[in-house]
Amino acid sequence: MPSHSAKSAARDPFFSSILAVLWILLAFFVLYPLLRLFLRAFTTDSGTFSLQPLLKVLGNPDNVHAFGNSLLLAAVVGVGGTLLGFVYALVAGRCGLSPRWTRVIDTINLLPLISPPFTISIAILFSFGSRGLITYDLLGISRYSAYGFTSTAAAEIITYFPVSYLTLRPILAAIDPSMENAAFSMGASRWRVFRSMTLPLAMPGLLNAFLLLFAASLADFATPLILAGNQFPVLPTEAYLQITGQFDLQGGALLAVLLLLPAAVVYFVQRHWLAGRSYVTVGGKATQRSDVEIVAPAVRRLLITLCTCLTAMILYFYLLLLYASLVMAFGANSTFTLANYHTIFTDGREVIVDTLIIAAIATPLGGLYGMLVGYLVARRKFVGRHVLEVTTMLNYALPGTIIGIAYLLAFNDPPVELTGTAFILIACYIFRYSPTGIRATVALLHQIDPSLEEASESLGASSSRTFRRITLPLVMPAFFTGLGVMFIRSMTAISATIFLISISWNLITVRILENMTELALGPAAAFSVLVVVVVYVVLMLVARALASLRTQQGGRIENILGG
Amino acid sequence: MASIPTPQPVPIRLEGIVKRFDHNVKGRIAAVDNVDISVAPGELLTLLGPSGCGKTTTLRMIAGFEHPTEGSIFIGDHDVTRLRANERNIGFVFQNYAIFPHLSVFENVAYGLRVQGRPEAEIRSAVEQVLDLVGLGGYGTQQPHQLSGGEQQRIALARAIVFQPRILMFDEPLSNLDAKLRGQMRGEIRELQKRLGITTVYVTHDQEEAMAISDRIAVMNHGSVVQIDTAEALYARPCNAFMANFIGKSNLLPGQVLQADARGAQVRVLDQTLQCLQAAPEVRAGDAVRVVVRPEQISLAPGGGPGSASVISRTFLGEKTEYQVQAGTATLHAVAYGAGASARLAEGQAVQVVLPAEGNAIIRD
Amino acid sequence: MASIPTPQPVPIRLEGIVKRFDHNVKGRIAAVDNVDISVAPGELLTLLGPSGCGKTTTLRMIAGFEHPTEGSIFIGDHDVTRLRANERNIGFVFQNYAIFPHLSVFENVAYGLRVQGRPEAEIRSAVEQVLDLVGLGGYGTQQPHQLSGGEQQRIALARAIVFQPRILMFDEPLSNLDAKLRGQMRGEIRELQKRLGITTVYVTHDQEEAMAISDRIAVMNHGSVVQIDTAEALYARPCNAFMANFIGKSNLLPGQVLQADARGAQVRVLDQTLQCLQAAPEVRAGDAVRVVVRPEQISLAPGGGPGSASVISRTFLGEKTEYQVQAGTATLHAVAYGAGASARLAEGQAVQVVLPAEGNAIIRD
Amino acid sequence: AGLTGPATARAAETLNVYSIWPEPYAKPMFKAFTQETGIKVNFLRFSSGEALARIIAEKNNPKIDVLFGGPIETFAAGVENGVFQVYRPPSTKVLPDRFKSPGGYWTAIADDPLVFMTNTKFLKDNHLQPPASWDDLLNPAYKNMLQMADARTSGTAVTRIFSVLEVNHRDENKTFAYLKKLRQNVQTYTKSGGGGTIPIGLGQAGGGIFFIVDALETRDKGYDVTISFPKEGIGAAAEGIAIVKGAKHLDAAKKLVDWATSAKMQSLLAPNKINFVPANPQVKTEPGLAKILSTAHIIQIDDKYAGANRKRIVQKWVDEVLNAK
Ligand SMILES: Nc1ncnc2c1ncn2[C@@H]1O[C@H](COP(=O)(O)OP(=O)(O)OP(=O)(O)O)[C@@H](O)[C@H]1O
Ligand SMILES: Nc1ncnc2c1ncn2[C@@H]1O[C@H](COP(=O)(O)OP(=O)(O)OP(=O)(O)O)[C@@H](O)[C@H]1O
Ligand SMILES: [Mg+2]
Ligand SMILES: [Mg+2]
Repeated sequence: MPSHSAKSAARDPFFSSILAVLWILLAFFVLYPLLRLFLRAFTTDSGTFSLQPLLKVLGNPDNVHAFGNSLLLAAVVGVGGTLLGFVYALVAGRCGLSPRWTRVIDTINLLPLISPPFTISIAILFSFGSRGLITYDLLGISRYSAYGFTSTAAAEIITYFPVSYLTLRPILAAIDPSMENAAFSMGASRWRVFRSMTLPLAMPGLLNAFLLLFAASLADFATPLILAGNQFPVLPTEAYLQITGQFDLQGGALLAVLLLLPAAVVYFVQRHWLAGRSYVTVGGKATQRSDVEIVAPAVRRLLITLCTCLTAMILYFYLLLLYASLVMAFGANSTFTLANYHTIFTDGREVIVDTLIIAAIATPLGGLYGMLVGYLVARRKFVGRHVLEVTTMLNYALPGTIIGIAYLLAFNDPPVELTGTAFILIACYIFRYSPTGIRATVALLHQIDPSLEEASESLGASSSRTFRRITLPLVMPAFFTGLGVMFIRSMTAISATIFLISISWNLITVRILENMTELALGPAAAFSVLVVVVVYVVLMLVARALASLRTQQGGRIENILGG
Repeated sequence: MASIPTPQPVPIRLEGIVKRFDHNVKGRIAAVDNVDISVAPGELLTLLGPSGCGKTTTLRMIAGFEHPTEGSIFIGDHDVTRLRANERNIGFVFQNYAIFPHLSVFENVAYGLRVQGRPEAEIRSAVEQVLDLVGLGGYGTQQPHQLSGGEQQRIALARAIVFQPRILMFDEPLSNLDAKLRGQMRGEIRELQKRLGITTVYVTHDQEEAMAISDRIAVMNHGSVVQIDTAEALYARPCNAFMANFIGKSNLLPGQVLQADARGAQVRVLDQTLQCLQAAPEVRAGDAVRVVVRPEQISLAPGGGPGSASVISRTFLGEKTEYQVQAGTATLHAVAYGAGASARLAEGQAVQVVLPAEGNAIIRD
Repeated sequence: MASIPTPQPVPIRLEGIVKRFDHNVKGRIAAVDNVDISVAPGELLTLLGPSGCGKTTTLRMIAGFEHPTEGSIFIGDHDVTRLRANERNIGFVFQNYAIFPHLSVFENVAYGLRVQGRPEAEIRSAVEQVLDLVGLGGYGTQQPHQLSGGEQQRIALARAIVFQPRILMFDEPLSNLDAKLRGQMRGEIRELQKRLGITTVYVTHDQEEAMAISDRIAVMNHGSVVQIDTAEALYARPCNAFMANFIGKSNLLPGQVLQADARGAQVRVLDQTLQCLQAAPEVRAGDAVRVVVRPEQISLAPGGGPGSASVISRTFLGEKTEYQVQAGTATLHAVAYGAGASARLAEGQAVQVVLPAEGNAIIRD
Repeated sequence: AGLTGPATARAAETLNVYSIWPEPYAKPMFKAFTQETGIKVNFLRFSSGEALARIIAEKNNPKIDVLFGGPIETFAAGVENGVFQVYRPPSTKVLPDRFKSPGGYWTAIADDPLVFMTNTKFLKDNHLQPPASWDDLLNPAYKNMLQMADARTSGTAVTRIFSVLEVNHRDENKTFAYLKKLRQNVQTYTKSGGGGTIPIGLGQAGGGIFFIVDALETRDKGYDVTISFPKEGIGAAAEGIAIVKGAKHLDAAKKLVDWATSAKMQSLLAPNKINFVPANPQVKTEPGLAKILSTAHIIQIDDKYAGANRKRIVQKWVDEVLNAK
């Protein structure tokens, strides 16, 4: 099976035109804004380019401290979130749960991902603070501080682990059982099989999930803003404060640029790790399913218990939210009321519609874009492939605030005046939130034998047809992951959005944030509940539509909402 | 290979094994249907049968990858029906190889030894030895995706035999190798298996391979075992038409029993009287039966005359030449070996057909 | 199958094809090394050779999945070296099947027809027909993971032939099928290929299959083509020792040329004088050569006496019995067919060896 | 909303505004303005930092005409970044100096004193009186139970620090010694001025220092909080308005500034339950608010002094207080 064939770009019109379009888009929506930002960051007051500002920023021990904190937080969140996602993926894919339970877990675990800005953080504050519902009311611990590293890391892990779960589940599902069986038959214990087969074969997924989580945590300013307290400054928050507090755009931009370094290192490490090894487990020969129980009953119980507890906690957070949306004033006046919903459906009607329109446009575009980039990067050989791959990650790895500002700088003036339009929001979403889809696709393609695509080509199918009929269905779970995350982010993004919304285009999340700062917890909670409901309904419908589409062709691949 | 004390050979016994699958059109089908097989300690038993007859499924159940819908499996004295695969200590060569894609060739082969916690030096020498054995010395650091189909198959083979399991299972381990290598490999497998006394179940679709390697052969069809016996017995006394045609080629010539007793029967076939072995249940004078005549037992001599036949087609196959011959209403398959006169008959030529006078099998279905 | 007008058969030509890979230990190896092959329009050419000799790699380059490091490939009059796979119109049966796991059996087979945009009714009937042909009628709605190894291989076969490409490439398409089905399938392939005049390149490791199906056979070894010719010519006049042993078995008996001219040579071997075919370059009287004697050409008769030999081993293989015989210092392989006296020699028995008097090939390497 | 085309290029008589006042405050004001002038106001609400960051980033091609509301801190920073243009509305004449930009860039529309806000139950549980002195907040009973704003992002915090400075007669050593001691009791410094109000309302924190608007809002929501003032005195911050340089609807913008600084708009504050103190001396403070303020000792923070030292003091606070180990 000499399978790693070189495909020449030159003779494939579909491919080369796609590539050209992609580069133009990336140049315009990723490189150009960042260039504008960098120019700003590295220009001195006298208007000349200089590294002086950077050195100044680096010379500040507080910044170095914050940088270290950011790395620590990102590493912990990356590892913790990836592992937690992996545990869930194991429970869903290896513990023989009934499809119904898998679906329940799936559904609840999407919640943190959907969580509109700050919900998890606020819920943690209310639950674990000095008068927290759990720490004080339940456990009687008073004066417990919910601020600091632990709670920040916990909140981020809970918020981001679904990404890891969504990336890893299809990976686990695609591991050929005969690999594990072969190891078993040689007398390996379950633990050993897990260690030497399941885990390494899931490596592309694990590394990609880690990369996603690491970068996400590195760029997250909202959670630390609320939870980190004063002992634990991190770079994105510092950058945010620099810009919105000191109005020092240059300083903020420089801090943000620093964040690219660790993200890049992680990217290259994961690439190096995966290079030269093969993870193909979906070969040209279909394997029979197997009755072997991969997970020992005791471990299975343990895992399920663990997941159930965490799932229960997530559920509790959101019940808290639901409760807050149904009372006059959370914690003060528990009278039941629908007034909050009334408010959002009258005052908020316009933002709901705006948000939905933008999400409806950004989701399919972003999903396809992610899929396509993932495919090109994993399957095609062309000059500048790695540069392209890195470029697609840039907007993701930078704090949203920075991206927002960069877009504002780049697209505020003619000739490319896009500010004030929906277009700028859509573009921002597509190029900022598709890396999940990209990484998931890349990881999954690592497992699929290229001979399947070759077979299609030999049967006369063009590259585009091969892509649509063979590649796409095979990476459908990753596509779903990308699509789902894209939609969820379009519904809930805040950091970049703050700078891109306009009088014509305002979004739900901005309203939620606003409500929070206005101390209007009720409407904020009601909006959040609305977002959650909308996301679920839409994902469910999409999943169902696509599922029925696939059963016509006799597909068998799981989707984002289970079974 | 590794020099641990050879374990005591164990018997395997399948009792009333049934495995059902859902078939989209045919409903619930029995891929394996009420199979009883006993493999003696140290024996090499081959499962032979047409594609889709249930060989792999049977093997997978013995190895513990699949649970039987009904029936029990014993290894030694233990009922292992519900035992997990890694407690059965079985070396398994998968039909799809199941090479670990993320491990180098060396690590693939070393896996079983590492599981057993052998010292590094021993592992190294054992792996190198077995790689030499399968003709892949020096391939240790290659990655699986850099190997040809046959090379992958040999890695799968090496991986299963190197750790000297109590039981070996082979699922078409040589299907992607050329005749020469196949011959050589099956020799090695057989030698190793005999030397270590490892009870072995071997699946192949290749009759010749089955005959060359097996102590006994179980021929399966449609999920059931049709006949179990040594190669010579299966060849000499096929129990029905399927067997007659599946192990070697046969001409099934209709005939009339002239006279019969416990030891044998005389049957009139194509105007010749043949001495035949008695069938079970016994045939009696007057019965209409079919006589199994192997193509290589038919002599063809050029020349016409009364009762002569004519050559319909001729296929040259190197060491032998195959003919189809029209004799009356019957079409006979015959084979001539070497380059003698009977190997140079032309299509359309008239020939004399001589059937073997004795030792023929009768079938009565 | 589908009834579009049969396309004009096209020739294929490989010129100086080289393909190099990185081997972790051996460095940069040439998996295919300077191969020139011409396939005539409508011809079926088989690539035969030991595992790892470069068959698959050659085939993949013709199909366009891999680009040659050096050399050119022509299909018809066109240099397709840089053309993409889907522009070459080649039906390919992969060694690893490459079944689309997400499509049902029916959709797998229908794929090529759908690409061509055939009407639904035509697709349906063509697919059902070809599924019947490969013995899988009624399996249309099954999913690939529900199929046995051989069934999957047959799907791969059906998928490649149903859309009647200009060129067909088979990479060990029958390796997981039993002898009977294999014989039947290769008959079908051959019949179809001839009827439609599709130029075909066929890879197999099975010498018998190669001989039965091919117009010509190209034998490869270590990435190069050793000899290309018809089956009979390869068998009768192997060009070197590798060939003599690869196609069929041979005894390579050392001898001394007594006398030679353009038409032939007389060689003294084992105290017998054999009439041999002249080799290229020609041998002359006094040369030390080796004579190719096929096992089936050796006659063994029980009996001792001067110059007699003795049986070292005996293997019963159904239609034939193989012997190893010690004759002086030489060990001979011989075969006896059927159940005659020469098939019942015992190990240790003394025998008389008779070599064929004429038509023997000489090799001089 | 149309998918493309900047919203600014719409009907003639519209005005685009970033409001730092929350929507419930800003909306009735603009509604009244529209009734009065027929000019439609499109507005987006941002926190002060985000609003100004946007205006700065949009400097070359401004998307809005007026920045409405928000502490004059923000406006001062805007002036430094050159994003506002000079406009002196008619009411400038009647306003005290504190309520107008020296350069004429911004004008105040309201005043907002700081207060101590504590959770009543917390006080009771710990047998405390409502804090009546700055030093009361140093009581170990408050350890880890205070929340107040971060000076890097919040005008509330800056006003607080300058209050302490003024109380200490601008003795920086004494001031920072106090602030450092205070830090021992601070659970977290929040990013927005009102960020601590709900936690205090819920009892997560015991108390903090806030603008009176936020404190009263919390109380009005139903949270049981106590408002008190330090006897030494406490500062106040004005809320401003300014026209963005390059505003596309200059005339309308001027009209809005005129109106916002007039008695007309500011007398709408009380009816709308907005607890700002009107800047325009012609408007009377709402009696309820006036009653609360009657117990307060509001001190003046010298603008010149504050303006000149703000950056340095904030940095010093960050270095010596916030990041103190
Ligand atoms: N990607 C690769 N990298 C390095 N070596 C390779 C690669 N692909 C094939 N080879 C080597 O090239 C040689 C030829 O491989 P190829 O697959 O053509 O063999 P083959 O003749 O088809 O053998 P088989 O009958 O075993 O399938 C093999 O020795 C193989 O190890
Ligand atoms: N998971 C499954 N679901 C439905 N049918 C199955 C499944 N697995 C196997 N089968 C069917 O059971 C039968 C026996 O399969 P098995 O793999 O045991 O055959 P086999 O004898 O190994 O054949 P081959 O020589 O082709 O590999 C086949 O007809 C196959 O289609
Ligand atoms: Mg099988
Ligand atoms: Mg091959």
